Amino acid sequence: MNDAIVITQRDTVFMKDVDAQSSQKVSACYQCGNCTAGCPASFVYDMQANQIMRGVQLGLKEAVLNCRSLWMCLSCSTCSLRCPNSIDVAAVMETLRHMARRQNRITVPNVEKFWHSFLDTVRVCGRTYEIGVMALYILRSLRVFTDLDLAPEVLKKNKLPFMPHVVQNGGAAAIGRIMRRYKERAEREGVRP
Amino acid sequence: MKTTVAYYPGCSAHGFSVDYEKSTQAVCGALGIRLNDIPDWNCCGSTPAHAVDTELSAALCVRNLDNAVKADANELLTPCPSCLSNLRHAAKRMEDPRFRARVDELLDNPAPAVFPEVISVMQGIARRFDANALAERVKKPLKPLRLATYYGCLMSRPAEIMDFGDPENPTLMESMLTACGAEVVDFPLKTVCCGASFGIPERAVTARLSGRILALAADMRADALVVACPLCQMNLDLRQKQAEHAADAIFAMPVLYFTQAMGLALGVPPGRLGIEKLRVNANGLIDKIEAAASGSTAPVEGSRP
Amino acid sequence: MRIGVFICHCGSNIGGTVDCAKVAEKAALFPDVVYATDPMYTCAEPGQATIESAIAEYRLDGIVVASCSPRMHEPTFRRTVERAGLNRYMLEMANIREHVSWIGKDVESNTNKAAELVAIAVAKLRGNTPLHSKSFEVNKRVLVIGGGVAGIQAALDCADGDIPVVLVEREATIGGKMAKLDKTFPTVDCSACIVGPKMVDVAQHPLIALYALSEVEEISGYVGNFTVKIRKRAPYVDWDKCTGCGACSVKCPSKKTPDAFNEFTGVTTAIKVAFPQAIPKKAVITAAHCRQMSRGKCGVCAKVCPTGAVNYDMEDVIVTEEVGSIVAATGYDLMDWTVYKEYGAGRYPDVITSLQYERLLSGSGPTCGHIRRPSDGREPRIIVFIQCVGSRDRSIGRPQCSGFCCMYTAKQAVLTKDHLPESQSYVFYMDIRAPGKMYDEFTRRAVEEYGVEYVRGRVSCVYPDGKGAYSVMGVDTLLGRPVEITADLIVLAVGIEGSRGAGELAEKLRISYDNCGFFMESHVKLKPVETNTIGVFLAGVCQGARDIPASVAQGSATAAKVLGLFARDRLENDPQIACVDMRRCVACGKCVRCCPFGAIEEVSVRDEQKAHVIETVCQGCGLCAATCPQGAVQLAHSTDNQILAEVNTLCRY
Amino acid sequence: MPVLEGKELRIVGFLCNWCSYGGADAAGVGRAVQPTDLRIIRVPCSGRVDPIFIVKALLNGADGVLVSGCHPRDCHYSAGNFYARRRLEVLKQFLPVLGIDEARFEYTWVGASEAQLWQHVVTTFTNRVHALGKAPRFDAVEPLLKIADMALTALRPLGTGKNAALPKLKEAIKAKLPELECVIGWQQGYDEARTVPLFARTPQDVDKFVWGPFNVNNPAVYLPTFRGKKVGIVVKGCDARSVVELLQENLISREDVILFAMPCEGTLDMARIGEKLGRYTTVDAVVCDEASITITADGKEHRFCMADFAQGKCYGCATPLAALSDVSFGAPVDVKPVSATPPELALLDSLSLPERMSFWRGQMGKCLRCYACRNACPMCVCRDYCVSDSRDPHWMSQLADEREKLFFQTVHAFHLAGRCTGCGECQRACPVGIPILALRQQIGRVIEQLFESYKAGTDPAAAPPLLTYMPQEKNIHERGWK
Repeated sequence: MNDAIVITQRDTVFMKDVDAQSSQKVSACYQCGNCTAGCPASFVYDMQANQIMRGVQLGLKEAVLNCRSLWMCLSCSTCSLRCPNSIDVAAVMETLRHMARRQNRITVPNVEKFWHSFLDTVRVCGRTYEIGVMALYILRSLRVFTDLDLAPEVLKKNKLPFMPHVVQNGGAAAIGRIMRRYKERAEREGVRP
Repeated sequence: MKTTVAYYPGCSAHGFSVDYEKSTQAVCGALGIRLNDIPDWNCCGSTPAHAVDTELSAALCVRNLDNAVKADANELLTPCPSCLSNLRHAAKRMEDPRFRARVDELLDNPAPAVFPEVISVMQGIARRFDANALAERVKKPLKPLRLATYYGCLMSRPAEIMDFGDPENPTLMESMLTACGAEVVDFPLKTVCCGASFGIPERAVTARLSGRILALAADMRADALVVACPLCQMNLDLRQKQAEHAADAIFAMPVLYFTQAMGLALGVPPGRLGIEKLRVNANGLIDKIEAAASGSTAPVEGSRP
Repeated sequence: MRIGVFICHCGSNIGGTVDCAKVAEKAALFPDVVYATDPMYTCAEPGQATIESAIAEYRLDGIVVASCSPRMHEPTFRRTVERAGLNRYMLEMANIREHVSWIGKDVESNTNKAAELVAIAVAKLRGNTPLHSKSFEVNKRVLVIGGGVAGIQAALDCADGDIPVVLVEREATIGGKMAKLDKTFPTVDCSACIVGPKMVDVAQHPLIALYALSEVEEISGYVGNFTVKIRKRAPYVDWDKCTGCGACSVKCPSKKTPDAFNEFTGVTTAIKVAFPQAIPKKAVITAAHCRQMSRGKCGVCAKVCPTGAVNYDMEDVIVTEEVGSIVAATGYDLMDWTVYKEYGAGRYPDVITSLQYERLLSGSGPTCGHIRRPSDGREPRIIVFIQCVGSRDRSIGRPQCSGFCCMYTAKQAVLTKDHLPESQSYVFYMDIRAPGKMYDEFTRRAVEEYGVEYVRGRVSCVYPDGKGAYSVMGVDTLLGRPVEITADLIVLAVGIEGSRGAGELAEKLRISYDNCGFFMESHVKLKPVETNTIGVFLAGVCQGARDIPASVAQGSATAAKVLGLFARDRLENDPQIACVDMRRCVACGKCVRCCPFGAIEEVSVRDEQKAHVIETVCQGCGLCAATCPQGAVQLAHSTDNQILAEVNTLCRY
Repeated sequence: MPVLEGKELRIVGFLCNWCSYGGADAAGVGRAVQPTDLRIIRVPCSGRVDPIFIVKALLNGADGVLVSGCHPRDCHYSAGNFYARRRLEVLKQFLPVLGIDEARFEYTWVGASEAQLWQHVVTTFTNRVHALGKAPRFDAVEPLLKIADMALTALRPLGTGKNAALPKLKEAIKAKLPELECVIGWQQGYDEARTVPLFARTPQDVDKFVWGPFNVNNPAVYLPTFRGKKVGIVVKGCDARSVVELLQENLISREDVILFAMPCEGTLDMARIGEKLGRYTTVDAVVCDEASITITADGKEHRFCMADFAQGKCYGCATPLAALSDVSFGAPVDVKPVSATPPELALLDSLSLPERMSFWRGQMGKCLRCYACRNACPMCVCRDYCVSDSRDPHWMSQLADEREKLFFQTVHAFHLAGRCTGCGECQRACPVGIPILALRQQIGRVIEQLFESYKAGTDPAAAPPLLTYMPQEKNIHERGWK
């Protein structure tokens, strides 16, 4: 037997959920592939944008939510811009990524680690602070050699201040509160913050 | 209504793109546009925040908008397209009452009903100085330079949010640089993504995408790429070596902020524009401009290092 | 009145969501209803027989049929009641299919709604009276608007049927788009060689009056008696004198005039004959580019013309023609393809439309049939065809398929291989739509014999690669990978829309058109060449995308309609028209002032001025009835009382 | 017929046969699911839809009415929808004065190919009507009796016309009399405080002419009955506007009428004066000074200052002397017109929609259906063939209920749309003092706003706005349904 997908056993709620959360109508996709054709990141995708759309149409929830592509999307919106059916494909991708995160499906952990490193810096300082992001990211990802080749250049050009610029007047604390409320709410609602 | 401007520099202004910030301040100073920072501004959340959660992203942005409102601003300028995109998206999404309620839950105090209009510094300058007005202020025309403009993917998209002209072919920067005397090439990849924030986690993506842009600029015999985005600039300039490595080619393509190019034309000393902070040396460009301005003919060959 | 009500099940179309028996049961209780039943298919023979026998058996003098839209079967049932001896206008219909059963599934609501619609039909019918038509003379001449292949066919067929034809063509020559094509699919015949003889037939037919370079300015009147004003635009050449010798064009110094006939792929002279096979073969001056007319000095053509035909002071002329019927065959234009910024449409010289490519392929085109790139005149080696540019694209409001692009692209790819054996063509497509005779076989030949590479997917963008070629960023969805082609020439299969000005013409013809400028037929299935304005017919692409054989067939079909209409010497009017109650009329003239048809006149009756409706001119719109305060003008079968009865049936306190 | 309780509301649609009915058919063919409330009445053209059909439906229990026709420029009859657009827009803006929410009525354009648009229109409109809920029943509202505040300031000083050139007028009339059938004006009625119409045919008759603030009637009302005969008429400024409107409508011809224009200083509101005098009093004497009138009735003196007791219309009057005349006895008074809301209308403006309905319920309770309003109206030219008492067409029953009475008033107002000069004779003639002029004023206001400040009866050559159209209306904005 081949490993045919039994499409009668698909998740029929999935497309409705995606439609509702992204405010798009995925059934309008007729598979012209324009999203894939214009996608700058397609070469690192394991499932092309149009295939993801098809997956959503067929209710292939597992395949779609576990794919690497969701995490590699650059959010450049080229797909949305050129979709002949006016589907905001980037919004669908973002929705799927949010869904995947909420269900703890982190297929490309480094990307998420980078985001968290970034947001952690913001949480503490109120603003980003590149050395901090890098340090946290290296700690999280254990990718010590990330951009090490750039270090001499950057330091030479004095582009990276070593001291974080903390937002004055209690702004940093305000951001901390926003992040805390977000985290608490996410935990309350049972989704991955 | 009187326009009261607030300025949102964005975090990178104090980090990687300190040269963008310097040149923006210098150009706006030269044009008499006062940039008052939003008091106590914070990070807009950039890509990571909206990649994680749109409500969180909006909350971070709305706090800035709120502070701008408290400072009586009705126009908000920002140099960074990513910040611009986030702030505009947040303002748009807040029109949905359900979304607004969810965001208000995260904030210290509820968001104001009306937000100031957020536009890019580029639009801010263009609104005050049309091409003729700019041309009148040019001291050192960029005549000898052949420039390729690059907007990146965020500035003009999505069109209904960004309102930055044709999403496929924005032309604002071209008109400004033309006013500054430069020869501007019709650069087809002006809105194609450079790899964005993937420089750190997935550098191969960025190297390849940036490489394509740099290669075409070189093929079109551009003297420099002119950009409006700190992240794009970093990918195209700081990471140009990585791109060259991936493409197995040498581009040696200076990547200027449009404010740096304009600053040169307006006669701002290069030192005040942070030109020295560029990874790919742009001194050759300055020499050409100076030579043209002083009347002598610049060397045609070898202008690019 | 004794009314019979027939509630049609229409199989399960109505019966599925309307309890027809219950509706009939309720209807039986409505005032004056003496008989109600629910046949399965009322329009079918047994159904009609039910009506006929019920009329006899129950001595009915009015019938209500609740079924599909009256726009569908009102004529059918009118004939039915007439056969049974009633006046054909003693019929009313309730639309319980399109307006009830097909738009909702709630049986309770539908049944109630159907019953109410029947109730208002009964209420209206109670105000009906037998009506009788008036007959009027038919002017047996036909106007054909548009001289493309569909219009030519319609004109020739009408003229061959002894009907004088007025053929109006906007361009300087007839032939339409077909005259611009190099070859036709699937036989790869020379297009000009097959349409050319037909054009000559038009020129030579004694019953066809051809107005080229002319447009319809104004249309008034009605079936049988239209009055048409035609603007003959000034060609600045006296066509009675012009022999089409071309001497003017040879000497014209203004050689940079954009060449519209060649789809702007080349330049031409300010005075010229559109193309060698043009009909009429007469010269025309493009005023904007003529040195004499724009700058006041030159006059070369006037000097060299052997017959002295050139006349720079010529002005447009309006001529009036009286006809009894009109055929619209205005064809199409390409949509504004420059909206495709991602393809650099209109920005990159080597990204061209399929119609421009057709001119490059054509021996009479600007390159004499040699395929050369517009940018540098080089022969392209890699040619990319992109399908569905402006078709099936909802994001720009063009959801429809343009119908023939798949086929002409295959043809163009085949011809490309013929012209340039070393070349390679790629076709980006979404689906290949080839449902005609020998069509699919033709596309297969393109692939198998001519090596055309079909890539399934759309193209995201095209940009110059800086080295003189173009990068085409596409996708092969069958592979699931993006693909990139470095191409020399890109041909866009640009979608079509109703020709420029179609909307304005539709308004003059009082017919509907859709948002792409295509005219609306009377019924999409059953009346594809008729329109809602009686006496106006549609031929060719002006109604929607179709290829040459279908356009020709439709041209002939309209001719059959015209000949059928003209088979009678007199036509009968629709008697559902306005009528003035002389007693009530105070001759204030409000109705006279409003009537769009000039169908009301003031007459003197016993020394008093009164309004009077000219029965054969009135079209029955009822504007006068809504205007007259004293209710002196009433529209038969839409009287105030009938509409009030309908309102009162629905709205009871 | 009853609606399905709790499920549907009563929504009536008038659809033109060619475009919108076809669009609804196309929606059906496309199985475009729609709410089931709408009941479609097929009409040949949206131009056939007399706005009064819609009022009829709304007053008789419809919760919503939708009219749909061909897109402008796309009419099967070329121009029907252009007229419909003007008339229906006037109706839409008129409805609130009756206390009916204008959102309950909509008109739109849907083409025969626009199935989706039709589905959208039906769904949106039905949802809108459901959001508004069941329409309030006119019979169920509590009557509300309120009186407009008539404390007004006149645009010019009002007076008694004591020094008017009455002898000169008589001379002029006598000079013209031989060529005229008669000259219409005023003479003293049964006492000095009342005037009645005078149809002067002889020089002796002419001597009976009176001039003063008691000349309240509008003599233009008699002109159409003399159609075809040459007559003279003495006019106040307001009367002349009625004459002009009659000329505009071709109901009289200019060569058949000689206008004698007298400068009016204001006329008295006899209803309020009657209240002061009391019922069944006998007027003994009337004495005028320049600004007031002193009436002695049953031995008691009453002084009425013109500034306080003029007719409502006189306060806002900017044309005391006829603009159009053949013989004029005064110089035009320079009064700057001010667009002030008349008091009757201002009262209604101040009420909420439910209150307005209550207001009319209360007022119509007083109506006797005597038709004095109609008979006094100079623009009511149907005479014996008024739709109020005809069976063919049978617009209204003789049932004496408030709804039917209000319906008559609405019909009257609509028959006057774009024609009413605001002379106020209807209201003045009303024996029970119903402020019915407000309905005409509302239409007048709407028409002024929509059609370039159009005022009926000012230009004999102007086309009445509802009898013409512009392909692109400046002030009517098509409602976007897309």
